[in-house]
Amino acid sequence: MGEEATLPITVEFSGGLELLFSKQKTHKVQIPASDPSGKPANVGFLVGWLCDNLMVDKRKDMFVMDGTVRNGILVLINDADWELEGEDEYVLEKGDNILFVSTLHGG
Amino acid sequence: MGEEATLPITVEFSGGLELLFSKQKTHKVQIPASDPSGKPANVGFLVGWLCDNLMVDKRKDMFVMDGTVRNGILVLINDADWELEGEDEYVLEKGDNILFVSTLHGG
Amino acid sequence: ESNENLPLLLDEYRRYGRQMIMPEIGFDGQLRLKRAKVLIVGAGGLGSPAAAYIAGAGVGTIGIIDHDTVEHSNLHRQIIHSTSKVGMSKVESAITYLKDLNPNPTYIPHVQALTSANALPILTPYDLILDCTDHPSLRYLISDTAIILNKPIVSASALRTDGQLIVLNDPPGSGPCYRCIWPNPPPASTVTSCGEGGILGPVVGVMGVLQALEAIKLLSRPAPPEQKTTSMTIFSAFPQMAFRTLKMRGRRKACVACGEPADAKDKITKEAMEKGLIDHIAFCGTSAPVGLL
Amino acid sequence: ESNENLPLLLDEYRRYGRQMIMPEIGFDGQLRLKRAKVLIVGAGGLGSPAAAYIAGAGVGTIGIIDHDTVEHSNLHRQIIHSTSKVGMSKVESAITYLKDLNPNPTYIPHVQALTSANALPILTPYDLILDCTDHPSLRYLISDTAIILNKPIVSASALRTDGQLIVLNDPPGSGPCYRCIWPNPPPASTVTSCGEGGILGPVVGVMGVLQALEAIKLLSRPAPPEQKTTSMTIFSAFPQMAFRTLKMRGRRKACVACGEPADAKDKITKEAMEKGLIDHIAFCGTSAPVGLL
Ligand SMILES: [Zn+2]
Ligand SMILES: [Zn+2]
Repeated sequence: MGEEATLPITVEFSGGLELLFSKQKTHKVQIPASDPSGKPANVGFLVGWLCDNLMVDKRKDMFVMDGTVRNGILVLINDADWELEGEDEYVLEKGDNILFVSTLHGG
Repeated sequence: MGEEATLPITVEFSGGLELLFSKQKTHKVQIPASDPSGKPANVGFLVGWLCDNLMVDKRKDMFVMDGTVRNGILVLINDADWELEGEDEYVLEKGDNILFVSTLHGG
Repeated sequence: ESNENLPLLLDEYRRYGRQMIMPEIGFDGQLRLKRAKVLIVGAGGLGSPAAAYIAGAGVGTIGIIDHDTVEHSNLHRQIIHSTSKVGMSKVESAITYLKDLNPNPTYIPHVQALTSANALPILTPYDLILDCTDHPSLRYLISDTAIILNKPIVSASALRTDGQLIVLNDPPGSGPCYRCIWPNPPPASTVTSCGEGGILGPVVGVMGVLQALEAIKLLSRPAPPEQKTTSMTIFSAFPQMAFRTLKMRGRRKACVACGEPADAKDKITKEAMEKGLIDHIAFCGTSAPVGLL
Repeated sequence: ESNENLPLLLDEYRRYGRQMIMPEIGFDGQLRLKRAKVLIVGAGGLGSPAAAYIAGAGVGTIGIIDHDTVEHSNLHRQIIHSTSKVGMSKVESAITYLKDLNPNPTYIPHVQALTSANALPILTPYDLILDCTDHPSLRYLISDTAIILNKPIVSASALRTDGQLIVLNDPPGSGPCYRCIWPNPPPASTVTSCGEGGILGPVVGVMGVLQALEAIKLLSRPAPPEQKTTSMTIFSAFPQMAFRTLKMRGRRKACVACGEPADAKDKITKEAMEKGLIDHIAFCGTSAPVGLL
């Protein structure tokens, strides 16, 4: 295998989601710069990659369902709602900050 | 006169100091890249420049005293206490954020 | 009766002087607060501090709805209740406290649960709704009803060491609603209440105080800002206390509540609500008891 | 008497259950809170919510010092007082409220002003000091006394629409003191009180609740963090609510309170304090009446 290009990004979890990821809120990660088909890594790819490479808790359905982030989790790309940025199609750039927020309901 | 090189920075005021600067908390400014003696612009130069160019309220002693920022005002360079960065000797860089905070005492 | 002709009573000048001398409020802002009617849904960890600061600021009419009674386990965070009120309805306990803090506002008790059947008539008289509830089904119910009635919402939530705050439908007709941000409810199995997950008192407290702040800002301003983007404030108490402001989307065109869904039959209308066709509890897929905490 | 052998009373398990189930507090953290002694200096806009959440959380001993009495103009923000307590000492009013919220802690009233003459004996019994005062001279006095006595301080302040919060001398012996951050007081002419400048209730309220949060975190933790940098949280309510975390300097080597000044005679010592040689009011250059608001 040759060298694989990687992309340094920051992934953060909030609202309790960090419990699925070693109880750690901030992760500096190097992800593959392209997905297996050779396309540049986007947020959709990142979500799968996090399940396979960063998730410690095995209850994947607390994070993904039907191939995407489950209902009740907001995805923020550099602190902006991912719906403003193209959702899972957003192509990741070096240094991006991707924040996953589990919606709280208590009061 | 030839062209003068300028430096784009952000200057912010908090804790009531904004009242001296058009009641505006955030100012994007272009300051001269060097002081009159030709040295690169530092925070000490910026303080004087703000008095001459951005201050609307004429009560300068609410902002400077004895040639520097008066007691009770904290200076933050990119959100860090200026004492960690060399105080007024800190040489400004493009895109720097300089925040002046007037200490509050009420409760 | 002569007082009726004065815009503010002498007692009100004394009480509100410290905020009226601020240009952000002023005399006109104080009058707007006095004329305003706020409904606080939930007199628990969020509703307690929110109600205290809203009453203190002189909002003229304050309604409180909650079906619950005061318990010992509430008191580490529900600071307008007290040990001597254990067993009393939270609404009655809250209003007893608020009347002593500030006797000037009109307090309206609603000792009942908010349901799809009563939400429209209960929310109708108010200008602003504070969502201080504890369950997704109530959050969708409040949002749907407020959209039908054209009212803004200050919504907050908290759990364990974290909190969230967002102002919805502000100004009415342009800002996103709860369904724009969260079109589908989370799986019921992922919903944790403060009773199950725990909650630190000052965490929910800070979110409730910030709700009061947003309410006072919204009600005292002369007009809504021309261009307003919606942001969500998230708070985390550990490891270092941290607040973060997130830029949220605007209205969703196809939103079933505030937009035009592809199939017009999906639209949540006043008529559908009145006919009992919108079941928020079933929508959120829970059979667990729904309470205001 | 059998209760004496139990680490927590049954009532305490009921009250604190929602915070004890959180790993950040737990049973051990709750015991540490129960054993802790906190002094709240100032029962005003900051001290009111701070005291409520600290008492609610079950801190075992809570002292409150203030020389002032309750006035109508306090009540929009000093939410543990009330109209029926106008004219009563703030300390008595506060403790009446706190005892009803949670009868378990021991409450210690200090109905007097904190002065250079009494600060050492008053602060000595406590583990942590909350600075909820209203004047620079008191802020220097509290800091100097806490440094001599080796105690941390949770310090907050607020004015108009802004607030500031910093934890000082934490852990004792390593974090900066008030003089490290502000070696010299501001010119007296630039100091504005809440009475003169105005204050929005939830602004000072949010800072007081955050003081309670920092106090509970500090007192319940098993040990101080190994590497701790000092940060200051600043808050602004307008135009958009915004919090910001600033990275502050550590101890100043030549600090006259916590360091080694070039001239050893400048060092603020216990003996100098006891002999009345440190005049904080003169240092801050004001002849105006100094009060705890
Ligand atoms: Zn919508
Ligand atoms: Zn020092």
